[in-house]
Amino acid sequence: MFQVQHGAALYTYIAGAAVVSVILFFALTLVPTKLRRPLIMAVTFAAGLFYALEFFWPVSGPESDQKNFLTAYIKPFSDITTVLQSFALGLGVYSLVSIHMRKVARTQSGWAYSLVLIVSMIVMVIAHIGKEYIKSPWVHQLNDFAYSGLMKSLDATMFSIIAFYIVSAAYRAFRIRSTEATILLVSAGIIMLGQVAIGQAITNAIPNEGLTANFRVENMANWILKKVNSPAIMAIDFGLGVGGLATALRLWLSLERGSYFEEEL
Amino acid sequence: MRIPQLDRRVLYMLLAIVVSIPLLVNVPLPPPAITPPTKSFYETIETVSTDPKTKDKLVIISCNFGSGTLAENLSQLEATLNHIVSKRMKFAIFAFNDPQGRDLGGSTAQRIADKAGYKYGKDWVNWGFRPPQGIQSLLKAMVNDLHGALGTDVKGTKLSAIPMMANYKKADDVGLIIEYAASDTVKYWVQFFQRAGSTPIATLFCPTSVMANEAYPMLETGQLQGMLVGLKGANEFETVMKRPGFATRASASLSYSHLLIILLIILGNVGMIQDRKRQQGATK
Amino acid sequence: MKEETVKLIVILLGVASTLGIYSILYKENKVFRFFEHMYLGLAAGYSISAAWNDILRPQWWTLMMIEGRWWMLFAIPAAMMFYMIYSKQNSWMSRLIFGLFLGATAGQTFQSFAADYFPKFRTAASKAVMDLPEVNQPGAYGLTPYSAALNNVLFMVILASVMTYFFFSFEQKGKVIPSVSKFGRYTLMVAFGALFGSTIMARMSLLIGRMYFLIHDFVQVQLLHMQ
Amino acid sequence: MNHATWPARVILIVISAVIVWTVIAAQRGKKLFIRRIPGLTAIDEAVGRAVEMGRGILLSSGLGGIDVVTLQALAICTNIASAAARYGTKVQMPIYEAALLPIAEDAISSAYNKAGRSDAFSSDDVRYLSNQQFAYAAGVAGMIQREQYAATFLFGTFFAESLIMAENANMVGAIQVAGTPSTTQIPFFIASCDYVIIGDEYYAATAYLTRQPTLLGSMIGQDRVKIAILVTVMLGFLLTMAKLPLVKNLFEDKDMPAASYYSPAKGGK
Repeated sequence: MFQVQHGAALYTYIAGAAVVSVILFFALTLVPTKLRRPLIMAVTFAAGLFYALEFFWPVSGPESDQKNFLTAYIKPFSDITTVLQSFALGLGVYSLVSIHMRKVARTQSGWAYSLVLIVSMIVMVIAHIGKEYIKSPWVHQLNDFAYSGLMKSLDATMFSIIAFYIVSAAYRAFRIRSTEATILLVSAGIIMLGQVAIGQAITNAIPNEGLTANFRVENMANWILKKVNSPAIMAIDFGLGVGGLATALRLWLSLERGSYFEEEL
Repeated sequence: MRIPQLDRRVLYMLLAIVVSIPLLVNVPLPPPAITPPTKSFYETIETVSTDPKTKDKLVIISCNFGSGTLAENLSQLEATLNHIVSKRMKFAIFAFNDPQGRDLGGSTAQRIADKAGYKYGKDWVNWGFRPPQGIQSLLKAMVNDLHGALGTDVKGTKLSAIPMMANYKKADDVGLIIEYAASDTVKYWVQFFQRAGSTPIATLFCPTSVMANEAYPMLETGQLQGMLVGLKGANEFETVMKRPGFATRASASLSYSHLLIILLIILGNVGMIQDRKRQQGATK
Repeated sequence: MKEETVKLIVILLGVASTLGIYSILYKENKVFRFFEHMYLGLAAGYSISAAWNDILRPQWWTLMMIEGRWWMLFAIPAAMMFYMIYSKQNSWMSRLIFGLFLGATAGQTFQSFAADYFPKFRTAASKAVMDLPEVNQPGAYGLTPYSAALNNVLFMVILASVMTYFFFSFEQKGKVIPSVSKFGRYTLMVAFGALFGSTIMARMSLLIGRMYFLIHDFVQVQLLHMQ
Repeated sequence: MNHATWPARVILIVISAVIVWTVIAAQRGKKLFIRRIPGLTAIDEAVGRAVEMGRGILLSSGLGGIDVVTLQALAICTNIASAAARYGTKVQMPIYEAALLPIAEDAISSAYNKAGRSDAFSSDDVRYLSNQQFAYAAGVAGMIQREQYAATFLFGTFFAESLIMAENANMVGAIQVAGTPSTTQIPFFIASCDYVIIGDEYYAATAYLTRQPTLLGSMIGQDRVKIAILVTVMLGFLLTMAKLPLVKNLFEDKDMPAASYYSPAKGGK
């Protein structure tokens, strides 16, 4: 049944699928309230089981390409979920546009900014989708302005603004108030000195060989990053991994009640 | 003297000034310590450019960065390309992550090539940008047929019609890959190209400092032969080469901004201690 | 428009948006608000275009209409279920499709746990005090067998004490456990300080890049015609 | 690891069984203890502050898509929202991933219902902002500056933008609680926020706030697994010393033939 079709047959099949979709969709609305929660739980469990089985089921085949009976479906399934998620973008756009359209329509305070938002959205869509279909140079120039001129530099600027915030955060937070704050400060200070030439210059006189090398600031910084940082981060990671796994289990088996799905259906 | 608590706007202004000055005028800076990845980066280029088996082969300059990480990646590109050119090796610019990489790489290469008397098409070439979606299959195809897989250069000329490309037809004709990247794109070279020919190709990596942490293990497994870590690595390389350039100037910005932060932290603490003493005095 | 003009406009737009965004550093103001809204609009437009150009067109439309996989149409009713949140009676259907995603993400956790953590368990479980391979590894200059062994013991001590700090199921009382977990907390602070310090370099590089754009691309090249 | 090795099968199933077992035991009424976690106690304090000041609360569930981390963030945010709704304080939540919007809206509105304040919920309060990292950050920064929130709660996956959001909230004097499994962002939260939830305190948060048996049971199960991991790793360390790499071999991955990589003759030194 699921065969590739072409030409007129394709359109017939698509129309047929559309009709079936409508019927299925309508049938879903008829599901009685009592069955809704079990249905949701079943779908959740099945989707999880698919991935879990694919991982746990014994595999065969050459070393570089081992698979089991489910492996071939992993890629199509993940492609489909990506497609569905892209469709969901409409929800976001609807939320954004409706809030700002309302502002413009009612000329609430700041409506002009909302208008800017909507106009720039439309311009970007025309330029960025248009450049794929329209050959004429104005679309490409519009794309240059909207994407390379504005979007890219807004991205880069917003990213770089963190440099300013890092200074004010360091200035405010790195105080010798408590033992912990002092440790934080000293450790950050050593790393900072060890990373730049000016800091390294402080200990340049110490020979970089034998025991004395340990007192050079860049070596101290390296030691902290490699030997203190990595086990501490690893220990945090272990806890996070187990926590994530436990949360996943609760969600998969629908053990969790109350956090979301609070309401009766 | 009483040290006041500074307003955040003053901090921001100071930072902007400290970062800008070294970009405008030359500011003295002590030489940085040379780290092992930089050292082996330099040694790899030395080996490849002198070994009779590899010295006439092509160098692929893979520019996978955009304007966002310009300070780090462009300084690495300038520093290393200068070295490649001084060794009279022929190179090809390539990009598959961001079209800006093609332009930034192309214009930098043009400038350096002009200065060194390199001719386009004879000594260097710009392969242009290919979209990231198809990069795996493209690299696989490039292994046996560079001309067929890539098609044309950035100007639309067929690669087979470009004089220098006559000698470079497959992966075995490539002697060195240098990847400049804002993300982990080097893995494509390692997985699909580096070991696909009859002999492995030396691969060097110039990541941003954030990306470097993930790449260290690849140095230990021998997948990478050297690495320049961000701006700092580029500065180290220029120091090894004794040819100060953009990286050295930008590193001055980097160094002095770190110094500024440390000074501010010290001032903040001194001010806090003074305040505390004053308060104690007041309560007595 | 000539290519030169396009280039000039692109740079001018870049300069305007850079300065507009930086203006929030002084305080929130009309110029920032203008660029903020423009940014949100552009980003929304970009997301829509990217969803079509990079996902829906190649992975759905082309497959359905050109390659003839007609059953791809069923993606539409499935996606419609997300939108049922706006229906009073059938909003449960949005939970149904959400359940699919939720199950899928939960099911993948087994694999991601094994892939992420097994190598880490292995690293931790294979720290040696004798017979140290690290001593001969590249980049390990200055490492003596003694210091390497010491470092590996320290690794285990830190790992154990930080993990102890994160045990929740018993009161941390007595002589040993509170001090172990306190040591754990202190090493955490060392680690966080180090993370902070090592990130500054990357962030400053970004700022240097932006400043270079303003100073070089705009002032020096466009205004003063320097090269 | 693309597919489970035999040790992986056994280990993962045992871990899962321990967790599910304690959850079921707790659901059947077994009494369980968890210790005080200071960062989590602060959540109530922050909500209280916002109520006193009469200004709103900002919730962010971070930059994750539909994944475990973000769902946990949503669960924490739901708890905060219901506490806030009880005192009639306004909550706003900018959303990053559009597919999360329905579920977030659903969760927050049920939190309002639970508090008996369904009238106070407006669907504009849970709004989509952007799925572009820095556009989202710019939008949140603008919201914080204009709305002058009394409290902000940042939970979920964060990247570099964490500091933009936290510093702006700090500027307007908001009391801030943040928690994230993105460990690299913790230092920035420590610098700008009043309370930071570190590591797997993040996953403990819902259990701690709601005291639900299921969640408490899960937490105790997690703790047992963590203790077992620590013991195993320690055992491995001791066995390695005795030149018996038994534990180490358990975690070997046969899918990655790491040893077959070749080092070119020169370089790599």
